Amino acid sequence: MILTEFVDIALLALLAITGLALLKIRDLVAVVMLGGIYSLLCAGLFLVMDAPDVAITEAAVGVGIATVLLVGALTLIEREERPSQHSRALPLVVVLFTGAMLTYGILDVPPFGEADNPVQEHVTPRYLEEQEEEIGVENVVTAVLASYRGYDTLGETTVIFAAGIGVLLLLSGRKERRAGSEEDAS
Amino acid sequence: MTEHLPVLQVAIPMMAALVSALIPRGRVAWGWAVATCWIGLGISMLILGQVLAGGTISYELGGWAAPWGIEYRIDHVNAFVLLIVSGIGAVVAPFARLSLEREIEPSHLPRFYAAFLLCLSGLLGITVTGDVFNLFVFLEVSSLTSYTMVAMGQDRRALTAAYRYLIMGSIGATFIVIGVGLLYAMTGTLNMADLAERIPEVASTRTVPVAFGFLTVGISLKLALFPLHLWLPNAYTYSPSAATAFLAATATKVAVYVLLRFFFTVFGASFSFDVMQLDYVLLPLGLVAIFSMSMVAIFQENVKRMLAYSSLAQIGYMVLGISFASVTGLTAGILHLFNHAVIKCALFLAVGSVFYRIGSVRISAMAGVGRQMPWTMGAFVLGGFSLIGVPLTVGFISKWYLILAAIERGWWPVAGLILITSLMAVVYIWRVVESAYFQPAPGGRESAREAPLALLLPTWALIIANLYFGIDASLTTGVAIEAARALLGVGS
Amino acid sequence: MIVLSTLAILAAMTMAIIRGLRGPTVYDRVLAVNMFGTATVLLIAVLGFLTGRPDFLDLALLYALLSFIGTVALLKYVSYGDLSSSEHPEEEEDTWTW
Amino acid sequence: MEFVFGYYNYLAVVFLMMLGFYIVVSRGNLVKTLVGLSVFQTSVFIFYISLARIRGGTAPIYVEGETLYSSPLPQVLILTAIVVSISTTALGLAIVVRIREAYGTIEEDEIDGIEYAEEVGVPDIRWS
Amino acid sequence: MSRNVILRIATKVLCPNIFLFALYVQFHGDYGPGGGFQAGVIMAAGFVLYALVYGLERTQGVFPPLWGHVSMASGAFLYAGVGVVTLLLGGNFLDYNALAVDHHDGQHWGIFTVELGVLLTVFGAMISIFYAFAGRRGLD
Repeated sequence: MILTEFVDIALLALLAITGLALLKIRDLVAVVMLGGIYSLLCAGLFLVMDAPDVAITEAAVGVGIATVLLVGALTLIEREERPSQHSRALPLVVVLFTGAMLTYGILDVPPFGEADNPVQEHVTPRYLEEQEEEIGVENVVTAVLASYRGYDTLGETTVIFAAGIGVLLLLSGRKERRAGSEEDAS
Repeated sequence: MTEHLPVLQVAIPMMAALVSALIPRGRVAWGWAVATCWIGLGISMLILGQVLAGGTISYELGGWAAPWGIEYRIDHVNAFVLLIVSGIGAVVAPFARLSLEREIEPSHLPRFYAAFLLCLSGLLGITVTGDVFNLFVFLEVSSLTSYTMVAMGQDRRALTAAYRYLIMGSIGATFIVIGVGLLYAMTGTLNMADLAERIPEVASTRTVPVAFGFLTVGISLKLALFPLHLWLPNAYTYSPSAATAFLAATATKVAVYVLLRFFFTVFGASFSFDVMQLDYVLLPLGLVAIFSMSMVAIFQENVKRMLAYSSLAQIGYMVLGISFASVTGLTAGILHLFNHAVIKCALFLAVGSVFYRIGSVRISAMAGVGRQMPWTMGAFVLGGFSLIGVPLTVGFISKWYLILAAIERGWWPVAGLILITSLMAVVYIWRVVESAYFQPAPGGRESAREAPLALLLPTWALIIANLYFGIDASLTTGVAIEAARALLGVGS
Repeated sequence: MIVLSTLAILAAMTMAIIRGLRGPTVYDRVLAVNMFGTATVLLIAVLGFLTGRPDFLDLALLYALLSFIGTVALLKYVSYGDLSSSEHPEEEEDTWTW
Repeated sequence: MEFVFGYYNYLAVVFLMMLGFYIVVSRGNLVKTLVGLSVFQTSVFIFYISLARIRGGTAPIYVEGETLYSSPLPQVLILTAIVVSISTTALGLAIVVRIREAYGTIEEDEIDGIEYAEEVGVPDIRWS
Repeated sequence: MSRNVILRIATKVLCPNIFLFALYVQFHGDYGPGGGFQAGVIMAAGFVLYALVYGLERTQGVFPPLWGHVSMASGAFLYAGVGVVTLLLGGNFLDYNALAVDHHDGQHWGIFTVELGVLLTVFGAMISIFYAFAGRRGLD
């Protein structure tokens, strides 16, 4: 199975390249396109890591919705990012520190892919072994999603609803209002 | 049906929000929201009664036992926070109608009430849950709706405030997810009680302290703890009055609760304070927050912004209480959770009433308001007393316990500092009082009248609560002491 | 054989990304994204056999059906500046039936 | 070598996390910030999915002749997190569109400048 | 875009297939990857494609915005409603075992219904969000 590992590493490398490009490129149209590529790469990676459900979700979101939403927003704003006068030093320090902390912490996480990790040994076995008896669907992810942790999914559905409500509140009505015509309330 | 109360507490506002979004008329949606909030308040009272009588309640969602399914677990701490959140919701909702009709387009009202109810549901969901990932999900429900409510303010700066809030809030949430992921990698579980059992086995690894750090930073972002508070002042200043009052009184309080839950239940007091030396981080941060934010509040021209900075200072008091890690200190922190919610909500409602009448909340514009709106400003003054910590108000009770806790640890200077910062509160409240009572009303505003009864009643209900719990504090302190004992694992 | 095709597809993906990065025109990038999508469909198909679970071809199907929506949206934005218009409504034939 | 084999995934996650986080905190363009936020969140998704993976195992969908499955739980969590992420992006974009209409720009520097100009003459301490 | 004959015809061919695929993803979720969320997104993407090619107005004629709002709310309501029904039948919230005598049947009905709820909400929300962005007036 060394080939899966190789594909895995290759996809991660491509992700890193695309991510760096996202940082550098100023044309927002190109950013949107690279964002699409980024999402495709992630979906491929998830598939390689045996998570087809996540892959299909990332793919559907990435190619079906996220790109279209970003383009939809671009029609209402400028497409070029202007160079920022922000100081780069503080963000860089914060990010490097966070990264260093995470690296430090991650070194004691059990190695990738071992069968005796706590993740595989504690709660998971019941899902994989008892699910057939307790719920009886082929796809264990569906069983966990809709039954064992069905309440999380209710919350997730509510999050989408909340986003829908929010976007409608922000963008519906008052379409005729022009830039700068808003009066200061205070 | 009583055994299902924990889930009904969250599900009823959630389902009511879904219906509210489809109601065509704002008034009807408002009535619906008020009814929902009052039912929620009733449920949380029943839950508190159950917890006081029978101890911790556990509710298995979907009928799946704890580490496999999601569990709702309610002890004294969250029962108390539930009461705070739903109580504030029940007071703000009646206030909202007139205030929002003035500040928001009529066609948006039903959806705004839907967002409000969802936010309430999300905050309640965070409070009752015993599962760390479920906590994240409901955190996002409440966060997304808060961003929306903030963005609905009239001023265009409300939009940038909401955007900044969204970015900071999402970073905070992602940090929380990273922390949860690290814990999950080490223990294989997401249930808080189960985590608490399994963390000691792996506490000596490098991962658990890092997870602790990520969770602390993430929650502190949501909490607006001192260096991570940049999103808060503008968000509170420019959002609609009712939303400000609700968020100021609940959102940060729930974040404080989450902090308590992680520090004391999940990681355990001994890990948090003995291994991680948390007190040496929280104590200075709390003190700096109290001092610098009170100082900034003094120089504010906009009363809402002044109160927002004062909130940041009050968060400092809560964090200070937590940093003592003693029963008295925690009692002070938890009491202040309740007391500050009551105080700040009352103050923001009073300011909202002033805005309703005169259309501005600048100190200079409030000149002469004291004589034109005696009841509203009377409420503001009483609320201000409470904020300062005058005896016979709730503000006094929490400061009293805070000073007791400081003395208990032998930190006399800290006790002195707490007294000094109260004087700073006197200064900024005085600036408003001075303008409202001792300056003539500007021309063209002679006709400003007292705020309508629908706005006065909720405000005064909170002021009366301020005085009542300031005189007879046995109920709140009793619960707070029980809660502190439960968190520290000291038998009661 | 599968190894070889995997490598070839990965190489194609890399080249598509490079074109996507360098541009210079929007159309270069659109083509790159499209080609990248195609390469991903192929990669998924190959991986299906590699991991012994060909039933995940659903994902490839999804790409094949949807990947072109983003492209259409982008091109419409680039040439018309919005997403909602239907140009020349008078020419529109009204024969749409479900 | 064994170390690299066991941790390359996590280290890549850390790199992507830093990259996304850096885009969020250093870029002034509001849309770019949102894109950075989603890169940041995606890195966390990869972390969780890496945790679920088991070498030589297969996806947690029953199939004959397989006994070793990856853990379904992190995958479920990430499904939820992806939904949350796209919801946040949608809401953020809506706010950005409104900001563009109200201020005429989506560059943070310029917005700060406009807001500062509005407040000049008012004794106000700027903290952002 | 009426000059783009290929695009218009391709859309006519693709749209029904996209909807069919969405239904497949929805109902095949028990056996393979997929479920309500993915199906909702795919279905919404079908309408997005139609709107891109044939214009927003015509799409809103086929699927009015109000339907999206109703679908968005009713899906989540259906989901939570299953929870309430299980409460009334004597189980805990979302305990599908209470829905039928045989717990396998109960779980199947429960999962089927909640996935349907997710589909409705996601579809409605995505359509509404797209309409909101595409329907807003652009730059001056």
